[in-house]
Amino acid sequence: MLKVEGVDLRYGDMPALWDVSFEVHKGEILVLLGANGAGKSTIIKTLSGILRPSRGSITFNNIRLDTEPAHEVICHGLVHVPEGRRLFPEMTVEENLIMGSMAPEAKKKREETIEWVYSLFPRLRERKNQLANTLSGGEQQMAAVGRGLMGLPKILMLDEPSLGLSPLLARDIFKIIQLVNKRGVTVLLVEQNVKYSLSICDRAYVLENGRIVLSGTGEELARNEHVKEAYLGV
Amino acid sequence: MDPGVKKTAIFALLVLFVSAPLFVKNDYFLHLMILAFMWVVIGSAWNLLAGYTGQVLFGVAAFFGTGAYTSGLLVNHLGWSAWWGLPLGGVTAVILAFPFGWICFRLRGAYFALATLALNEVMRHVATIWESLTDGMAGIMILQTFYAPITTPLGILSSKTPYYFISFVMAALSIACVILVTRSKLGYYLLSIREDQDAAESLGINTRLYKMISLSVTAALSGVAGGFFTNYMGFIDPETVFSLHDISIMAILVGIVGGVGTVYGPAVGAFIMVIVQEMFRTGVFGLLSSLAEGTGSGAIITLEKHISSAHVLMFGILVVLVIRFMPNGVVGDWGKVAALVTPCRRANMRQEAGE
Amino acid sequence: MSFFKVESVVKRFGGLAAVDNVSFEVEKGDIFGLIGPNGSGKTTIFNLISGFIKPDSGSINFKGRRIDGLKTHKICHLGIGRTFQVVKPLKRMTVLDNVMAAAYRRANTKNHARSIAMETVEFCGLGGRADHLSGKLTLGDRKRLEIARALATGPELLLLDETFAGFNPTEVNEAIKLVEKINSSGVTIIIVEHIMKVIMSISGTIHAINFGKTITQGTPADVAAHRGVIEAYLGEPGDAQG
Amino acid sequence: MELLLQTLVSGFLKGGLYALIGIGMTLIMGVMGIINLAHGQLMMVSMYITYSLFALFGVDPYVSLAVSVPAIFILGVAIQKFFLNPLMKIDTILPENQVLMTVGIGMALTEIMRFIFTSDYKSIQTSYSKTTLLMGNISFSLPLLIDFFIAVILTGALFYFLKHTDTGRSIRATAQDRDAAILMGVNAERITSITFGLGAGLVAAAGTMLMPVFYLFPDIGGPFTRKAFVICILGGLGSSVGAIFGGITLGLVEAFGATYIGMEFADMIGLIIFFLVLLVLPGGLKRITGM
Repeated sequence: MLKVEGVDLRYGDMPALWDVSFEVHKGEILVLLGANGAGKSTIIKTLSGILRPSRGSITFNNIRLDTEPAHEVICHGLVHVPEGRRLFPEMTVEENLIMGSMAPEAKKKREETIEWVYSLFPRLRERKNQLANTLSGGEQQMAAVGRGLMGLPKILMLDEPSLGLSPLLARDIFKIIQLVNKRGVTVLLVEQNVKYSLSICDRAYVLENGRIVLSGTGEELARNEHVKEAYLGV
Repeated sequence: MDPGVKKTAIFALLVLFVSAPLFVKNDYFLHLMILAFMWVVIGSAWNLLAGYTGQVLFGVAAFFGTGAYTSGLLVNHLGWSAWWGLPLGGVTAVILAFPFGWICFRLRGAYFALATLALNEVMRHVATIWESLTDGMAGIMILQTFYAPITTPLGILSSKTPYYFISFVMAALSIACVILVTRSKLGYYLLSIREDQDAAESLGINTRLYKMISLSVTAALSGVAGGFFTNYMGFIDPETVFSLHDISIMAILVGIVGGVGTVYGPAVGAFIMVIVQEMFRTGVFGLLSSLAEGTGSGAIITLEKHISSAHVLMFGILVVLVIRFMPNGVVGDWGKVAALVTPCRRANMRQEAGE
Repeated sequence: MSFFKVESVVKRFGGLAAVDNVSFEVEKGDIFGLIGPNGSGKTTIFNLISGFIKPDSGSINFKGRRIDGLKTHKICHLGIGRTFQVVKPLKRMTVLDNVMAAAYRRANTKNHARSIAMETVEFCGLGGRADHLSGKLTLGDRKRLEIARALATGPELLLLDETFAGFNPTEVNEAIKLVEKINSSGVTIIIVEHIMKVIMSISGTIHAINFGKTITQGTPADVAAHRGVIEAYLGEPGDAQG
Repeated sequence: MELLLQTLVSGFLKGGLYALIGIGMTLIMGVMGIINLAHGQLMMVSMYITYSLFALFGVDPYVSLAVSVPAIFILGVAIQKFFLNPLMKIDTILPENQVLMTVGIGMALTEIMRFIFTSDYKSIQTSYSKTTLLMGNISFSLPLLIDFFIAVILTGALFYFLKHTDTGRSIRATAQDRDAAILMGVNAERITSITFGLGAGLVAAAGTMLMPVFYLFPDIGGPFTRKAFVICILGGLGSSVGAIFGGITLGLVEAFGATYIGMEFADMIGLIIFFLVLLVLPGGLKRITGM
């Protein structure tokens, strides 16, 4: 479905990704693992067009994405929920959700999608006229995921959705991710919560220093000694 | 450039500048050189704060004008020689800079720049309104020290020769001052502040103090230049010495045309800008008027009529073009400039890029 | 009197307590680890110590002197150096110039500053790149530069903020050696780290926080076994079926 | 007492126009993060358009709003697109490049106008220019009253646009978090151009509406740029609601200053407020009002 082939990327003169290749299959939950700065977020940013690869290609259903302007990527159904939520702080929850549906296709179905999102997150309906910066951390994350869903994603890319949440809230978010996935949305997840994300994912890739060093199913990686040592601290 | 070649070139230039008045007795040429030297001083001053410390100064005229008025007021109110205005102009400019910097350095980036712009305007208003002190719009007229040709053992020299040497020494000293600063602890600290204020603080650099020092040097140099301006021109008024366009923006242009954050950039920029300014003021040094007379072309006559009043327009367009296409100036973007001028260099550069 | 002491420090941003009543002491010569998940308040603690922000309440003492509320550059002069998690190279300056700007804190002549800087640059393994522009270094070298610069100010206490983030295992091992080398030259170190394994292997004492609050403090083994830490860090696998 | 009320009224009415100028500036500041130092000059150009239409064809100033506002909107879009936007990608020592660029553009606009219209003072004398309405002993200038109402309508329309249309929401979103807006599929470059055009259009409207009661010469742009900035700072940078407060405040302060201190100090007073606000209230009145 989504194919990344031989991607190199530099920040200015500083290389950040080396020869990264991977695939996302339709309907799966795929996890990218790695230490801080290993390049996980960089990959997602490259997919969503904020960063440009210096080499390699990204294709989605046979359409080249790496040459598209960033604001067009979402029109193909690749939706990026950024790290740290990045809600529009001085807009209401509802306005934030509306902002998620700026792509032409999504705009047409705005009314029904917003109802669907409210049914997924009843809490958001309660808070719909509240400014985003007055929400609690968990509510903000719900709003961010909700805003992502407003774009009618074929692939939903989530960057550290459990960041700064208590284990309980994090679990809620993961449940929602699984729920969304069951409704047919492919999920690409970047997480530091290694155990949990490995337990819900179909497949995972491990990144080190801008390179993919390991890949496998969640179970395989959870048993892998290297992963255990490097990321689980066991 | 090879350091040996550079040294020789600088030495040759020094010799050339020092001996020039002995051969060239043309007053107009000397006048342009004097202006250029004065702009070397102002441009270097601006560059120290903006280019080396990263604190962009939109209102250098506040300090320049203060220096100029110090000079004029000393004559008018105390009967001192206007030459006292050089050192004291520097001092009063620093006295102005001190409270200003102390208060306004808490502002960062464009807001600091705007505060300096406002200071520029405030000073102009003060000089205009406070008539009992400054004679307001009427300005201050002083008697110039040198106004007749001077007879020396070397022959009769233009009355501008003393001004020439004084401005030359000022220009040389201000460049020396920048060199000295950049090579010292102060220079390292200023650059650190320019690059990252937080990192600089964490390295034990008192950023506010060093920004103050940088501002003070800038103000002092600009004030001295202002004092010189009064002596040389013999007349100042608020519109001239506190002019946003002709002083503050000109200083920025001198800096960015030459090259921000380079030692010799403002010097190069000063000569370019003075020439460009004069070209407009005089209709390409009278060429247009003679062309108009010769050809009788209506278009050239109209152009000639308007071009002298268009130097501010040209400033505006220059600001736009330089920022857009040569943001690092002639010195900073030397490779780019050279490539434009010489096609074979362009080929070389392409080759290098290919490797 | 302890060498370095943080006492009941609180820092709020708006309604959110970023650091909530945290206290710890560091002995001279120790490597003290500060751990916690992303967003748990580690960097805020560093910013409090180095004077970028001021605590709402509580106190910070260094060698018997209260330092909270002092300006950042004063704190540096008292002997506390720090690195930044998001590296802050002075981009248009060379590696050596970066370090010299720091070395001037304890040098009066240019030559003295240069010799301190050169020595520090070598010590941190950047000798070959002293005249490179710091804006063009690789991430690993930028992190080394951060350390070199902080070291050149001559600190007695060095705060390292996620120095190992983004390194591969080989680089991590080299960096660990560097930290140990710095420590054995007499510098006390507080190290913030996200990767448990690294911090476990070098720290004498570890202080774990989450949501701005202390979870526990103790030896690496104790902390690693602490239930709260495991929860905060790894999250609970929970029922994967949802 | 009457003098006081009279001053209050004239300051308030003028404040309406100032608010329009300030909102224009603040919109640009919000989205681009820069201060547009050519703001007053754009207004000046609009005033010359109005003047020319009146002088050549006898078009009423309020009718020429239909020409001047779109014209300056297009000028604003072009400036943003061709001069400011390309600078974002250039790495230089001076981060204030864009601001400096607007200074250059402002100078160029001023001098081009001087080229065409000379430095002479121009003004428009309409049949209603000097008409005043009396309420008790307080007089209202008719054109200023009309201006005030149009300003209120324009402001209302703008707020509706920002709140209830996708483009308006995109403008606000881009101002609050540019990268996140791009992720939502917002073409930030396009939005930035539109915003610059809108800001320019608003200040153009203010300029056109000032024509019946004000005089015009090329250098009038500079003082108005400064006023626009003072208004924004007073209102809290980037806050449209704040700009209304800022505009009214500046109108009142100027009126009181001129009445009770002296005309020649009016500019000085503006500058002094500028400094005070910059130093004491970096967040502007926003901090006090909480809006």
